[in-house]
Amino acid sequence: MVNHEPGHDRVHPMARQPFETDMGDRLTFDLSRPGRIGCILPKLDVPEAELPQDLLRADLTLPEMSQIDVVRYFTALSTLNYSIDTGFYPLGSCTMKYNPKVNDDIAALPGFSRVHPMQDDATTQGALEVLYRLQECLAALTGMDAVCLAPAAGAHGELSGILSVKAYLQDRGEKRHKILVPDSAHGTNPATAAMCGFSVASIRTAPDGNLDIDDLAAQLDDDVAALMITMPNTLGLFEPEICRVAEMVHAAGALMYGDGANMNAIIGRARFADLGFDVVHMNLHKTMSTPHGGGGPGAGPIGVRSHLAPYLPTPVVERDEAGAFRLAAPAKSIGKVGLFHGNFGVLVRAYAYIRAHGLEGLRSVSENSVLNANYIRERLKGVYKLPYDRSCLHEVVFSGSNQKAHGVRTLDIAKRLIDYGFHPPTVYFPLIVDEALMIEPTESEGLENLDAFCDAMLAIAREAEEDPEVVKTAPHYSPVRRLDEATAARKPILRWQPSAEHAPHAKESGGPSIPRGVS
Amino acid sequence: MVNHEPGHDRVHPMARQPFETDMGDRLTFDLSRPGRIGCILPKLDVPEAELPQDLLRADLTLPEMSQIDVVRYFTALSTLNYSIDTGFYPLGSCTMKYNPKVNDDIAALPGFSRVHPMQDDATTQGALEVLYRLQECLAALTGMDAVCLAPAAGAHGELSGILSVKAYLQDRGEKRHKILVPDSAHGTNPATAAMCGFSVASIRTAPDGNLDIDDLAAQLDDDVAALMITMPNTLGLFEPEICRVAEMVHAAGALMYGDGANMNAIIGRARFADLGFDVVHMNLHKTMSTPHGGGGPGAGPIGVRSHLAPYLPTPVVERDEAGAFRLAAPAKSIGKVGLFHGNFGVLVRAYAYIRAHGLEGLRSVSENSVLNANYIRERLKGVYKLPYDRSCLHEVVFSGSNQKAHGVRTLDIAKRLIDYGFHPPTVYFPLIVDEALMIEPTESEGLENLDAFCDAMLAIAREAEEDPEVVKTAPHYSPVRRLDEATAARKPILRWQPSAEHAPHAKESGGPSIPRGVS
Amino acid sequence: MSHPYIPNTDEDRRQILDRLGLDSSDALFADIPEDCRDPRIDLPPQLSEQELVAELAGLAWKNIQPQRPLSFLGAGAYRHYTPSVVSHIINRGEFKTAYTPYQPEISQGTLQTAFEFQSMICELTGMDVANTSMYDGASSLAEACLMAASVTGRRRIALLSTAHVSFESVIKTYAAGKGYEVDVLEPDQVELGPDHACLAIQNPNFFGYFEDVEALSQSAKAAGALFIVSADPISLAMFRPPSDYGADIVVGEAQSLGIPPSFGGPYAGIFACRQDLVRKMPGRIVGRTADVDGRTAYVLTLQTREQHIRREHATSNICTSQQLLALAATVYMTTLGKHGLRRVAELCYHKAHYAAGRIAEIPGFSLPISGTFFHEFVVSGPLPTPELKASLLEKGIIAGYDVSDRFANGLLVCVTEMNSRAEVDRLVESMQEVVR
Amino acid sequence: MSHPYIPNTDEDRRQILDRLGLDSSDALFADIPEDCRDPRIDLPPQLSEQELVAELAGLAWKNIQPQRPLSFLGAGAYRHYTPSVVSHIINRGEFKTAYTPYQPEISQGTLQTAFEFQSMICELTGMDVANTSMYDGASSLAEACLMAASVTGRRRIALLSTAHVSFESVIKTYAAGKGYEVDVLEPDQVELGPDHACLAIQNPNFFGYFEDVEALSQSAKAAGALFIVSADPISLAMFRPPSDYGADIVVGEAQSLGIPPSFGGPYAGIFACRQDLVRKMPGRIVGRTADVDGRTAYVLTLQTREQHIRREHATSNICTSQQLLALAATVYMTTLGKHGLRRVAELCYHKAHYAAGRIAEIPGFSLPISGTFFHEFVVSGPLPTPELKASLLEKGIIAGYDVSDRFANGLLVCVTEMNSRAEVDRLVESMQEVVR
Ligand SMILES: Cc1ncc(COP(=O)(O)O)c(C=O)c1O
Ligand SMILES: Cc1ncc(COP(=O)(O)O)c(C=O)c1O
Repeated sequence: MVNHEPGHDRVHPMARQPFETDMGDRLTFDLSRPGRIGCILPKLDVPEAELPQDLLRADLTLPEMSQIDVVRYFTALSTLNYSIDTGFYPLGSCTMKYNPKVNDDIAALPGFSRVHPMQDDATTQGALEVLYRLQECLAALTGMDAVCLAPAAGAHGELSGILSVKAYLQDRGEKRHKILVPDSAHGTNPATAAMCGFSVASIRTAPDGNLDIDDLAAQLDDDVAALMITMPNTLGLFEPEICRVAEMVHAAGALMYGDGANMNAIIGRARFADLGFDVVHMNLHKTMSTPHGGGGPGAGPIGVRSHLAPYLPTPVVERDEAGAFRLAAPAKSIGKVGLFHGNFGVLVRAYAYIRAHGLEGLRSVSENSVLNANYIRERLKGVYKLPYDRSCLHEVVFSGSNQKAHGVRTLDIAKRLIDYGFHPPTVYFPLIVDEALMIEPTESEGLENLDAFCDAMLAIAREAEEDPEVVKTAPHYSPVRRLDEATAARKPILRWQPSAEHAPHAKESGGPSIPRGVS
Repeated sequence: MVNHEPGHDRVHPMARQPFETDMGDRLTFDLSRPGRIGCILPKLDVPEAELPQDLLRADLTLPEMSQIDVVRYFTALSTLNYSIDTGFYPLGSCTMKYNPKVNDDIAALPGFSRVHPMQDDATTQGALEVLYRLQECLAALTGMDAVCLAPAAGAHGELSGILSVKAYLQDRGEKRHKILVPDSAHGTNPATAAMCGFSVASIRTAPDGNLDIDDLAAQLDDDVAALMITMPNTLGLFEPEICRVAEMVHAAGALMYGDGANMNAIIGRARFADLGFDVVHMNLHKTMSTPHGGGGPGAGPIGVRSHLAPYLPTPVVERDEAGAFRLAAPAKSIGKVGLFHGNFGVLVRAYAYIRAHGLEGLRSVSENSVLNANYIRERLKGVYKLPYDRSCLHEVVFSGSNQKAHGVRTLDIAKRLIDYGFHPPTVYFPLIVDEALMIEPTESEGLENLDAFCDAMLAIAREAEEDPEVVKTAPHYSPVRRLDEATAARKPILRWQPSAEHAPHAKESGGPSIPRGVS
Repeated sequence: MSHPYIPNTDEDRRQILDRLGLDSSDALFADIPEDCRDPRIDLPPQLSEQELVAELAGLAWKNIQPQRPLSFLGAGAYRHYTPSVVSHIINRGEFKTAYTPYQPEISQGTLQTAFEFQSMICELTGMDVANTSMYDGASSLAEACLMAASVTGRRRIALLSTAHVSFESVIKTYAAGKGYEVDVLEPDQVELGPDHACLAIQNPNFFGYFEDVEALSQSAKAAGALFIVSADPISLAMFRPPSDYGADIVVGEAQSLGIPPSFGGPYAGIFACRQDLVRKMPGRIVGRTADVDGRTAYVLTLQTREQHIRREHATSNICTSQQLLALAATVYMTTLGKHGLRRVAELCYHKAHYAAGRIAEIPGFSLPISGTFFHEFVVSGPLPTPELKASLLEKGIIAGYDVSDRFANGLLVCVTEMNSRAEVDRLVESMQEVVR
Repeated sequence: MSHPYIPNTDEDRRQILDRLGLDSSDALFADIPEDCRDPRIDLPPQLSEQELVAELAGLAWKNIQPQRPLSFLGAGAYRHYTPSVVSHIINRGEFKTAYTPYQPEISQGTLQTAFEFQSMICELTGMDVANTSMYDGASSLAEACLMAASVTGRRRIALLSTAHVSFESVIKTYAAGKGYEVDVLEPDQVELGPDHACLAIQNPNFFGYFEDVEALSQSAKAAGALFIVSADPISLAMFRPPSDYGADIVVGEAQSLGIPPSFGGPYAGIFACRQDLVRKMPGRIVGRTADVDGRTAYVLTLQTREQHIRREHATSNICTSQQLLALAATVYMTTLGKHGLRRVAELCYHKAHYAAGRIAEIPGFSLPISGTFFHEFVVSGPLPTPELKASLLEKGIIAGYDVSDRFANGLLVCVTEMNSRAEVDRLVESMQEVVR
């Protein structure tokens, strides 16, 4: 194994010796010893009822472990994760900002965590008030007339929003089958459109990173239901012609759908409604700092202008004249999108986050996230190719094409960053940028961290020229090294099995150039 | 740097690359940037009062950090610690058993954690009831007539107990100036005796590990106030003649002081009062599993027979006829030993621990802790010298003298265990064992962990013969390696300083053979 | 002073601006049309951390939490005891503040625990494969129906009327996209046609009772439709897994596996199916492989189903799901283990039957459904349900869920291991008092 | 089933016994005299985790917590807002479940944070060196007095009468061991003799007021006695450090640095002194050094003062202290930082003065002490203090600590940043109502 030392004293804090225990080889099922248990259960204090023998299952294979072993197993696994709490995580499009601890405490208050979703409204006024206030805050921040908090993530918000658009158009007797999506869009946008029964047409991005307005004009016909557009876009750029675009779209009888996942860039500075959007979804797990949890939970509320308000998913929270709050179904609601009322525990945190800032604080969020991204842009440009050479908003997208000339791919650069103690940026997305490196520092990092990151990026660029092997075989100091992803997909092993044959030992490093980091 | 791979696939989970960031070199003060802060404070909502300019301080040097940096700094430091949650911690005399998480939750209940110690008893009945019930449980487990929970740790219990003895004897007009302490005793025993104004005389341990009764008889005169004896003793052995010893001591007009720090061995199986003790202290952070916290908090309650009850420290908890609980001062109390009523948060956990077991569960604690220690004894004896070759109770003491023949000291063996992923046992204690290795597995470890530990110990013994250098230069895979302890003591740097000169880089490995692990 | 969540100081900002050659950050926002820039926005004022906690704790206090008063409310979210270790583990920053494990080298914590989750769900459901989680049990079921349509190429979805009240609505919402029809069938009137993609049932059903699964499975198979079962995971510790009776897809709500009610979320959707359907599955899947040094390691796999690669051709648009809750469920299942999980199920079973028996003895009360039930059951009383519920609430009891739309004066009562016998007895006595 | 905290199964135990050549574990306990072995012990029955939480939560509910009702109680334990990060950090198992860092290679987390604590305490107190913690502020003061005796070779301890009510008792308890005399002096009648080892004071004192420290320090120096100051660390963020006025040893209670009241503990004692006294200091001290590779590292040092090495010649018998609480205080000080800590002090100062001013305006109330105060102050009212307190408690207010033994109808009232103006106003109005 190659064991080069980065020319820099930062090494990944999780660096391990190469020959340590194969942690992945021992699952709870393997650690299990018959007769152990991790928690004392109460004794039965009522008479036994007769058991329906024919309905009972014969056996159940689950691990048997003592409490100390449960704690040790999961504690040890946790340390194999890179996380915001352990380092800089500039994963583009994901807004990996600091997750305030106090918000976790608040969500865990028994008065919130123990409230049952099926209780009568009269007994849940506090929880409903939180939701109501959050609706109001999000309406204020987007300029929208109505907000629904039910969607559980960004893509769920997209689904809710596009279905609302569909229902609205259907109600007006319109038959429109197409949704326009810029080629820079996040994968969930076209996927959502398709899931809602629309065909998807792609709009080109112009050489300056803006929407190609001619292409848009050409494709805007009366079969178009909506334009789905991300503001600022996934290149970190704000469409300067957005108002004109909205006019064109509206003139064509279509609606403007805003993907607000990147709202961190403009929070407190521009509102989707003012820009001409009819509907927008937000990613509260991004902009509002709720913990990402290794892939959720999130929350993807949508805000709409008044014409779409009757179609919002059920429930929304209303306040009656007496000041009481209640869950309500909008008049022509598309229906429920989930079992209950959304990811309440996430929504509480988002509300707390907003309150910890106030408007000035939120404007400082967007200011600093944008300053930080531009600082990185300035420090790395030249060495890394900047496909759109203008100032950006919250994130900056580079291309690794300079480095590719030395046989070093963007994936290699990403992996090498791990050795330097950083989480890699999002790579190979947006798709329109060759060898894309999408860097979003967020406002949570101070200048000295940006510098350390830029130093590492520049060091890697030097390595790519002088010692490309060390980059191409990175990471060297991570808990595991490159994986055989090809075999994983070709001969999938998707669950523990009593006689689990281990996957064949990889000999080549894996990893195709698929988008990584755009959840 | 030597970089030998242990002949075994377990390596310390905290193993690090040799050249990573020098974490110790950057303290909060160094990370500080003027103008940062980690928490938003409330605004002043009352008129400003006049400030007494002459009393104000000019400046204060404290770090200025953002919240994310606080979280990252301390999170990163935490991972440099070995802990029960991360592995087997067979530190003799310290009873490093599993610390149940639920007990932390219970102690943090606002109904406990927010109660103020100066509230009137009528408003703290729940807290007082917990203390009262714990007193009762500890009285039942020790057979003592009265218990005081005020002492904050074992040594504090010793102080309280010996001062009670002193007051009792003084009250009876006795002038006794000496306390007898076996040569195997923990350092706090003689230190306590001295602190209470007694001279200390040492009693020899016989070759079989028991008290040398002849030596005791010879020294037992009418100047002796008490015999302080640990049950089972620090060799993990139970004094079979304890009842005779107690008779002799009492016949001489002296009292029997029991150090109950090792109570895990006999809990539910023998009571100090029955064995002839007049006073005993317990270490609840050991026997009752309260978290050790890197060196406290602990709790060191004392139990006494009725003749000593009036002398107990203030307060104890009493119950009146109406069933109400109150803090009270025993009639002839030695006084308070601390600011308030003891380490309440620790005491609550101890009570919860007792309730999670019941008597049968506690007997299973002692049974399994003793079985585990004997299993280790059996597997290692022969290879490691067993100075007292008889079955032990909760811990087993070996001597590293076989290995010393190869130039490998007990300290080296301890350090090498780190490479194998284990916390070292207590070493160089008890003092009467040459090159002592004091191993206390506790009942919290399952058989497979004992085996892994024994395998490592045996592998190290082989290494000591075949490749002593690798042992003598261990650890190789820890966050830092051997320290220059000599310079640390000779030229102490005890605080951060703006222009902190770093300690000279060590060239020799440090570490004298002082007792390690007997807190 | 900087904001505690925003490290840059004025000096840091000045240095950045200097490097950018700017006087102020305003220039960076110049692309925002001027008349849209910096609008007036009314937000409530900033709070200090101390005030924030006080404010939110005040709102929390306004809720009646079902700890005290006693609660017998289930209806899709269940009160089970969560061992303390669960929250201690999921609160570790390394788990909580990581994101989707796209870089497996530094995400083995998330990946390996997700693989554990998949494995445990496969064991519980008896299915071959499971994904790492969906949003919740209802959207999971809806996605299963869409998947069935995609697998079969059919456009009708059949759902039993005895399923959870939300299921019909959510399935209809999801089905509206592609314009699928949704038929809601009574259990004893199931007739499927050649255009039915699936038959979806909940077992035990919304009312706690077991369906005649063999017959239903039969009907689905006969029509060439997929048989989709939504099952509560705690019930599966005790009762036959859906694989036993021919399920093609099994979904469910993981909330009962140690996740607090939390006013409805975050929970986690369970999704498992037959091996041969795996490439049609929505959501993330973790597979086992090895690294270049031969170390066992886990990785997101079969990603060519997913939106970030397949875009409009993806099996679903789902991206962020509910990973942390899947972890909570995994720790829960590990802590209780094989015996503990069954024990919990048995406690629920016996206690619910005890409660049902006692309530049925109260004059005026009866059990309108006969058969075996789990977690909950329906009682019909002599009073309109809202009245009964209100009277019991006055006595400090949340008595259950109103199902009088389906059963005369019907109340759905749930009993778990959290309800002691004394609590059940208090419910019974209170019911007696109310109707006396 | 094994107990969850005891992994060995019956099979494990059988294997162990086999290896030991035993039939049962009884033989291992044979050294216990037979008539003392396995006595009858009455303990309450075992509880499941769920029942345990319910039982203890029930007891917790029996306490009146000073959140609501409002509290103005201080008297040695102070209600300050603890930033959430503090508990998140100290609850990490790696900190919480480690022990004394005797093996520095795998204890740098504890050691480095302890070094931070020492450094911050030195900054706050102005002293040269500090240890890693004592049991609490009172025992810390008592140990300081014993140390003074040891340093000076003298056997009399002088303490001001205005110190905390517990201090006198704890010092006397500790002094009894060696038979030292303790003189309790009024602040204006301090006369020390040649056998006085020290003069110990609290500043601000128990009543919240600042002593005439210059004069007191002078008296101590003149007599050749050490000057020992017990100081609240929050007050030190705003007011002159004791080093400024000649303290030789500074002690204090770290509780106000983010540690919850918790019915009196666990807290942590602060202990700091002059460089030249360091080898007489009790407790653990961490020093900075390097490892064999030259990496900066921390280690327990100057251990030749301690019991595990020096046994009866140790400077104290202290061993386990309060490390985790010292860590809590360290995280607290880091989070608030230089400006935050001062801000907290200022908020307390202004709010207490506002409260004092408002109360003094109520007819019948007055402030019996004049001078500058911090955290708390004494009011004298028109009613016996117990009566006043009881009436206010009925109105949901814990009004303070009864000091009527020192001041006629005296009540010690504490106001911190936790008390909003509205709370203070409510106290004032309630007092008005009570005496009306
Ligand atoms: C621009 C954009 N849109 C949509 C999404 C989808 O959000 P989610 O993952 O919460 O479903 C994301 C995030 O992954 C995104 O970055
Ligand atoms: C036998 C024995 N006695 C006394 C003590 C002192 O206890 P503590 O450290 O709690 O003061 C200890 C622990 O360190 C011990 O092992």
